[in-house]
Amino acid sequence: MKDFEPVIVAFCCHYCAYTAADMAGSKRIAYPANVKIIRVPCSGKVDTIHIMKALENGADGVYVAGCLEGDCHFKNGNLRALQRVKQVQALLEEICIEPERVEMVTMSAGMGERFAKAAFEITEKIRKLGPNPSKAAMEKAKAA
Amino acid sequence: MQNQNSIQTGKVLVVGGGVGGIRAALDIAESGGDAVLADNAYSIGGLMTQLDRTFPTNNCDLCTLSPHLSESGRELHIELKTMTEVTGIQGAAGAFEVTLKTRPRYIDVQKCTACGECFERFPECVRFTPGLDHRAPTCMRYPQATPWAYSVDMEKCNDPEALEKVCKMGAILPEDRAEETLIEVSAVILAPGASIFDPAHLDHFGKGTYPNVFTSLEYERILSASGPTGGILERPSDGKQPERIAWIQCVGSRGIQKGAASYCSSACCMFATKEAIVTRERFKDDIETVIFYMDMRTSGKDYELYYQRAKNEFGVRFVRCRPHSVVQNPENMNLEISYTQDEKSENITEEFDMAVLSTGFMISEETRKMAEVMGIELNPHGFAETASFTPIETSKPGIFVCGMFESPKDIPETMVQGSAAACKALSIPYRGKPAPDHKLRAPADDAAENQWDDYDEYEEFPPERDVTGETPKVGVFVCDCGYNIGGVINVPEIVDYCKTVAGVETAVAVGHGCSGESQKMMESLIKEHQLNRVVIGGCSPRTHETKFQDMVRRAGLNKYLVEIANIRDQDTWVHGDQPEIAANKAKELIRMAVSRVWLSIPLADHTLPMNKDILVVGGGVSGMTSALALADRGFKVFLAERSPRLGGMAANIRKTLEGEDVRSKVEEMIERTMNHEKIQVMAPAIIVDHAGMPGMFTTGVQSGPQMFYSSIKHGVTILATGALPNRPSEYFLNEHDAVITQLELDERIEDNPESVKNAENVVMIQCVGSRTTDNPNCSRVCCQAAVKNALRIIKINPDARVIVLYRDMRTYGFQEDYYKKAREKGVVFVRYGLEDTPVAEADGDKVNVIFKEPILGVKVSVNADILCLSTGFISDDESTEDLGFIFHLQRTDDGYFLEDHVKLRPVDLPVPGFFVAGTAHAPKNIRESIVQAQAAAGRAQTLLSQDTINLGASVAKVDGKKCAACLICVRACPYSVPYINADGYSEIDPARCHGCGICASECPAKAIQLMQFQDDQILARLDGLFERMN
Amino acid sequence: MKTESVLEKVFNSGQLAVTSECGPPRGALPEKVIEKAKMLAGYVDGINVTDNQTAMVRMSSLAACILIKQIGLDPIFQMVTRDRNRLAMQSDIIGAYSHGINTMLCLSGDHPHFGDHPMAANVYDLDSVQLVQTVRNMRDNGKFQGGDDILNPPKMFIGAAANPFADPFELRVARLAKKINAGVDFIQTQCIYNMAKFEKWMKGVCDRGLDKKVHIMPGITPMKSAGMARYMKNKVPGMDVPDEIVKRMAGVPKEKQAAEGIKIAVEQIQRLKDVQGVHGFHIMAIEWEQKVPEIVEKAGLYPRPVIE
Amino acid sequence: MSLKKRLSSKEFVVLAEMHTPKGVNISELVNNARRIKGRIDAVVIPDMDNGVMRMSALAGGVLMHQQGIEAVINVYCRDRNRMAIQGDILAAHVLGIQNLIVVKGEEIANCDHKDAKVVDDLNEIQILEVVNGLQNGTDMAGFDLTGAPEFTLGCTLGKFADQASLEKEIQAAKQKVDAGARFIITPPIFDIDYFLSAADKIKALNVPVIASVFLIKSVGIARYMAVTEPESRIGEDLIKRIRKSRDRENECLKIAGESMKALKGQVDGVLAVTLGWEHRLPTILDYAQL
Amino acid sequence: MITAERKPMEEIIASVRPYNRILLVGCNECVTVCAAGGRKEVGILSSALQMAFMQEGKTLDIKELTLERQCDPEYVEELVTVIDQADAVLSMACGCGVQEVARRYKDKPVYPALNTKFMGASERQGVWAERCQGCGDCILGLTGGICPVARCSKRLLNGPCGGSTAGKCEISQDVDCVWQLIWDRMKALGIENRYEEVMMAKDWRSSRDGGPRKIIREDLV
Repeated sequence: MKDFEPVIVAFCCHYCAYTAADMAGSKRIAYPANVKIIRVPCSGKVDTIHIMKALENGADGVYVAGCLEGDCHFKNGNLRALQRVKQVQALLEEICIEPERVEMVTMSAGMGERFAKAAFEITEKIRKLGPNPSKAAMEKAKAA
Repeated sequence: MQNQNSIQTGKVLVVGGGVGGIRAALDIAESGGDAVLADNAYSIGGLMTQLDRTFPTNNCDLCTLSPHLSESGRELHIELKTMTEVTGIQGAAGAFEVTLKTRPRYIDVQKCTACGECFERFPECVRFTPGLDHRAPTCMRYPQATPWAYSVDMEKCNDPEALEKVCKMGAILPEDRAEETLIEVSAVILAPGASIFDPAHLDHFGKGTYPNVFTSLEYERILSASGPTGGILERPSDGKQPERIAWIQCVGSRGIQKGAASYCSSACCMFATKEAIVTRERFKDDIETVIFYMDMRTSGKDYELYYQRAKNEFGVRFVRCRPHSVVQNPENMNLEISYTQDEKSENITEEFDMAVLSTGFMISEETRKMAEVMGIELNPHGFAETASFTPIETSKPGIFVCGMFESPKDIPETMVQGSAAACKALSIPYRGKPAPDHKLRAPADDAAENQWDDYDEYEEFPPERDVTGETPKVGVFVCDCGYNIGGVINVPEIVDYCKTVAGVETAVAVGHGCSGESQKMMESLIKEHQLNRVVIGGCSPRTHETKFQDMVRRAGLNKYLVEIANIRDQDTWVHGDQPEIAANKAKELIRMAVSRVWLSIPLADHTLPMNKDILVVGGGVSGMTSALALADRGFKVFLAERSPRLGGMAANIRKTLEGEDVRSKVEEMIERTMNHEKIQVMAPAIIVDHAGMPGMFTTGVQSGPQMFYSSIKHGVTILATGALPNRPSEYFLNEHDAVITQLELDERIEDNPESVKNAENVVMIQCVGSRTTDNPNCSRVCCQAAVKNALRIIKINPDARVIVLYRDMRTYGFQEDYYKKAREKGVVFVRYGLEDTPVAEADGDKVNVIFKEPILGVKVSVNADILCLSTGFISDDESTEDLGFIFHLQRTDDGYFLEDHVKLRPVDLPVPGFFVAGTAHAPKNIRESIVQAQAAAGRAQTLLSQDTINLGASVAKVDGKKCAACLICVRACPYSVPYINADGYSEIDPARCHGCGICASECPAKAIQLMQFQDDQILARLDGLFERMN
Repeated sequence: MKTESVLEKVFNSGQLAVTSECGPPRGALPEKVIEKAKMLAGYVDGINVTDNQTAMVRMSSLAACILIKQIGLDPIFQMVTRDRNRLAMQSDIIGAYSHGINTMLCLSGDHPHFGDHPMAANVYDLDSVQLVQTVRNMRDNGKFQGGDDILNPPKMFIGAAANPFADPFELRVARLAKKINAGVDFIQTQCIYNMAKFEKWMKGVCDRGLDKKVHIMPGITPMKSAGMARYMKNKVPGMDVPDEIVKRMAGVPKEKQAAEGIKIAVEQIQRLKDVQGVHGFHIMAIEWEQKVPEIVEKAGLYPRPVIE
Repeated sequence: MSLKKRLSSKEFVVLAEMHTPKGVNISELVNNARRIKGRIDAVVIPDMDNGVMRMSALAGGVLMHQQGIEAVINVYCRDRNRMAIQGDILAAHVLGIQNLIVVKGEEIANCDHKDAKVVDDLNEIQILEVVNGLQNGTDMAGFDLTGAPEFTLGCTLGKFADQASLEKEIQAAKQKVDAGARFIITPPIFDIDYFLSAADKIKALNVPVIASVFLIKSVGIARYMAVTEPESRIGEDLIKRIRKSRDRENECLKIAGESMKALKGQVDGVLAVTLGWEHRLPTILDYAQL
Repeated sequence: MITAERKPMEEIIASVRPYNRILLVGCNECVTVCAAGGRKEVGILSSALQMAFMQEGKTLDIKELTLERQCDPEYVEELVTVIDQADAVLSMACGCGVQEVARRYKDKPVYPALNTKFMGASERQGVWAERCQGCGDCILGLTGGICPVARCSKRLLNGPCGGSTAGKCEISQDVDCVWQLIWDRMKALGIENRYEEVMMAKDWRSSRDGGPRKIIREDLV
């Protein structure tokens, strides 16, 4: 597992998290390249299916990054996103996949450091968890 | 007549790039005018960018503000001139010739990408203040400076040649020279702001000598995460976190210290309170906070509540006194503050770890010089001279003022004045040389005869090519962005890779994609290869998406057929030390974009025709001011007033504090309003129903003596419904003839001075019915009214004894001068507390007023001929509630309309297309009401300048066939937009959709898609990412 | 006289009646039933035999009643509507009557949720009011619920329960009236601790003249301990135990609490004897049947009248 | 059954007022009328009573007639001389209009054409007499008509604040009845109990009494009327009722409906006056349960 | 509306384990409205199943399809074009839909993915509560429009029982005592005097107890 480099999909809302990611760039704060950002207008736009499909397609981890609580550009989209993340976590548990592979983080537009820190922490966490069991099993099966 | 509507306005020069100037320039630009924004500094932003947080939300509102700032940099109507000052002015309103002098920046702003290379090599001589420079007092959370460019201090540079070579963009210009430009403008707005009082010369406060004494702005920087300590609060003397912090108010204001201004700086009370609250919020009981003050001047909207929260919820201690000195304890470097209080005679000394001086605002020497150049009159304090009914007009026609230069004030008031100044400046017709491109769009009564066609589009776009049915042909253009991208990854290699990605027709490296040449190259490649989809590998879409959208439009493609892969901000900038990883990620990001753009479809921005008529509700001074401002610009205005006559509350006022005759001004205004051909006055009129959206509202009004119903169609609504004079049944008001209100006293002094002349004793009681449980806020105008009437009584009868019983004297700004004058003239001001309120007893035709003399501590009884109660305002609760229901507007707890954003959008209401002015917003005086009314007219014009309303393309669409009418979207939408239509499925009005997509992701039938972010497009990105696995 | 019921006869004689209860064992242990019943012999006018009390499976009420009847005592056959549909209930009633059982109590029964078979289907073909109505119809009209004639209809003296303390309180008198409408002859109430509230209810009952139509027997349950008082107060739905009672129980040493409980019960009976409309007492000494004679004696209700 | 028959057979009459458009777009008028067709006995078309220039009542009445809805049109003195008035009345009959109400027009100072010339050739009584004359086959000048029209003629009762002014208004109304009015329309009624206390005096006129029910649309309107028209007797209770309601609009409709319901059995008919909210008439009628 | 919720994944996984090609069919009526079996839930379940089986090294061939209504034969007929490509059908409809599919495609195993719960109303977003038991003989007119058959834990028609406490049912604080509601409503309507009328024993034949039911509208047949 030494060489395992997780692929992590980050759904970032335009107004806060995506801007924070840009901010990390402006400040040249490095974070793991494992994190692939998909921009959405609001974290509330992230559908349960999007998260599931990301995992099904082979992501080792997925997180939704939205605005700080109470600061959502669209009032409460981030809270809805959180509910959906919880729903996915419960579902993953049912199919024996670690629910920690999915999570919700929040930050404001200026929090480049926080974005980078979250990216680091989540990458590390997923690295420890190892590859997405579905993907790993399939690769093993193919190899065999 | 109608063609005269199209006033030709020239450019407007805005001097000063703080929030006020930016607001003014933006409003001008949004109204279709052109502004030149000149600022002395390297980048715009002014004082506000130095604030960590602002009240009342205690948020850093700069995130909300930042779109404004970058907008002003990008906005085609605004020419930004930094490092520039005004050196001369010729001509008159409508045709000024202004000379501007720009100091050399040594950087070509157009070429500079703020890559930072030069700064890295020559930190001593390169300046950049986007919030990244630890030396700069700029907020960290604000990610962009405008302009987004460096500047160079050439004097500090030893090797200009080497410096020049550092820049791959060739943006460094060692030979840059100061430049003088002559511009022709029709109006000028002065928004130079103010500087902060420097307390260094005040030995008794020790600023500059004691390390632990700060000014309030310095303290703000310390609290800020981007400040000199990185947000760590510690004492410079020993690096310890302070346990006790004191604020000392009125440093440099109210004539307290040597060199201090005599006026009140207006904003410091709230500033200090906010700093104390933020400190308590963050450190809880670890830090004790004490504010030493003379009068707590929290008279703004809901400010009193904030003050109460500071006291009661956050445990900030407020001590009324004048500290006479701050002495440093040499052993522990603590600060001993000594003071005496009214009630107790002994001298008290308290020890603090840190002291913050609430320093006031001053007009700088530079600003005075600028005013001299402009030829405008200044008041004795060096501020621009204005009058109550022309509050932002300087002595020179065509030159307007906003913000601090008019008088000391806080951010919302500055914002209001910025909008008002824009409105006034736009009302000056251009009289200079014919310049057709300076035509301003005006209401089109007769369909405008297409006369603005050439104006609508700055760039002519060719017709869009119809790409439906074509197989997607994707062109990938990869920027190197100088070192930014090209310095990390090998762009040609990336380009070669892109060519191998499925669906890519061609891939090309384009250097700086945002540069003119590259844009042209891409345009021709698109045409040459008949591309129908475009991917740009470059910087963040947040920066240049519009630019690339315009580029594909010029190439004949719909603007939504371009997709940007953020390979700079989110790749090379963060993986600069791992080129290989960065290159891989760049490939992935481009692949994701290609996969996504494959599914892009042409979208049309949603537009609606704009109805340019305006409904103004309320015919007082505010309503008339708004109506006249708009009608003068040629807009049709419906003015609905509830009572049969215009004039509102001001019709009952005789004089302002400054002595201006209110009645004649109001009469003049009524006359003009009634006879204005563009204003239809409806009085009496009552609003009964309302529907529609901004640009096409329909409001039902019943008007005339018969209350006849008619429907008015209008594009925007201005609410100026006013407040009511409060009349609480206290102190025998309405029962005893000797007891009257300030309004009545004002009238009596003017209309029947004899009745006042013989009064020996006049007692005034402040805060009757204000700052109470029932009406918790301050009525703002009573202190000035008391001072005004007291001075007038003394004038009529110099022997009269006038006693004002007050809680805090809130004579903010220049009113302080009158307060001082009243004291000099012998008016007695006696403070009372809530624990010991004055008592009145009827005594024949007089009233005995009994109150406690705080210094002596004894009860005093005065036999008053007149007991005048300062009853102030109370909201017109029933009316605002009624209108709130009809218009779906929010109100504050005390019944005033709630604005969209207390700080940054104080005139806009949360429902788009609605604006508020005057006392319907909060208690204010005539001058402030007029400013806000002008601002409302200005804000309204920003909407009205559009012929159509562009709603963007990112709206939710329902597939009626799939919809199960489950109501989930109806319930989930944060804006209550979806509804189940007559056909039984959900319908989303694109005009009201905000584009968040929450409904789309909640829909259990997957019947809703958010355009631009359709599910398949999002999933396509995943496909692009995982291509190598699947 | 509607029936041969001893209880009815006591009521008719104008004297205060006394009943108590006997929970059948959770197993085939007829001797347990007989043992418990014998403890009460001579002290009560009827012995309630519970029907799967608290939704726990026990020996059937019918069987236990028969056992009691066989030793010459007077059982009150309790029946809940939870477990049987109208066919089963009517057949059991005829069966009971065939064994000389002539007094019954109609209840809806605790929800299975509380018992040992929470997964059981709850039948509730009828509710308690409808059961009262059914039994009355069987007795007075000689008809089954379905309308057919009964050969030798069962002459049952019909009781039902009432809880004066459950919510909504204002409805409680009306609910009693409803049961009276349905044909109930006597009412045994939930354990009474809140005397004032009970009296308020009784006043409502008398104001409407309902005391003339039904015999009301307040339920008396002696507390064994302060713990029991607290439990009853906090855990039992529809129970109203005033704080004073809990305090009083807790105020005496643990070993004396049982005696205090008995004392309270006796005091309560003394107080309620004088309340208009109270025609007797139902003493429910839960798993403490041996104390019933003591309470009856101390309350001055002993000896029981001899009915011809 | 026609309005005339209902009135004569003492059946309860329900009328609704509908204004003609200020302009030529009649779709709203027609649509609103269709919505209540069958639920009311006739539509009352005011002329320019409120002082707002608009399409004439005659045309509005004809439109109603074309929709199969019986119309009552208003006639008054301000804008036309005796020639025009008589001509229009003849036209009305020919075009199928069977009912007229003679009304006093709004003061010209309160009109939207303040500088218009006031005609006032005839007063209310005279108009009633003229109509009677026409019905009898002669015009005002005494010439015989070829064919006489026939109408059910109504008049209005002025606003009254107290018993004294009521007396005065009834005297005035009596003259109108004597001049030929066959039914009378009351001013808007808000305080039904107060109205009923005065109703006997009105009934003494011996013509059917039709009570106006005015739709208050908002707290603002209620407050305005309470302040400016004390004779309307709108009390704080009513204002509070609207204020307290969660759906104020609906509450206003309900109040109007309830008033109509309460008046049934007390008077001979009701007239719903909705001023611009004619599209809400169906809801009001729902609440009125008529 | 009929409400339902997804079965535990374990059960669903076990039911389709023997198959490789699954036709996953949702329904765009009630179960969409109660967010149990519409297109969205179909998508989520499909993804979850896929991942579950991938862990066993197996790729499922899942075809997702959502019918307008799974309880009408005409809509169910739409499956005819794809049914042959599946080894089994996993239905996300209510029990009616599952049976309709089973009836039409006799040789295909059909498995339910949902547990059909009750006929209910949505109390608010995301909360559904039982309102009707379909007893076939509505008594709502007698009980102020609130059903004791569906909403009283003991189905008392002459309630409330003695366990009613502060408006709640004795079985749970989360359950309203329906008789309290009925009583409040009767008072609001001013018909509380009708409470004392004894409601007669119900004729349960019109309910399920009378055997499976059918409605035949002669005029429509």
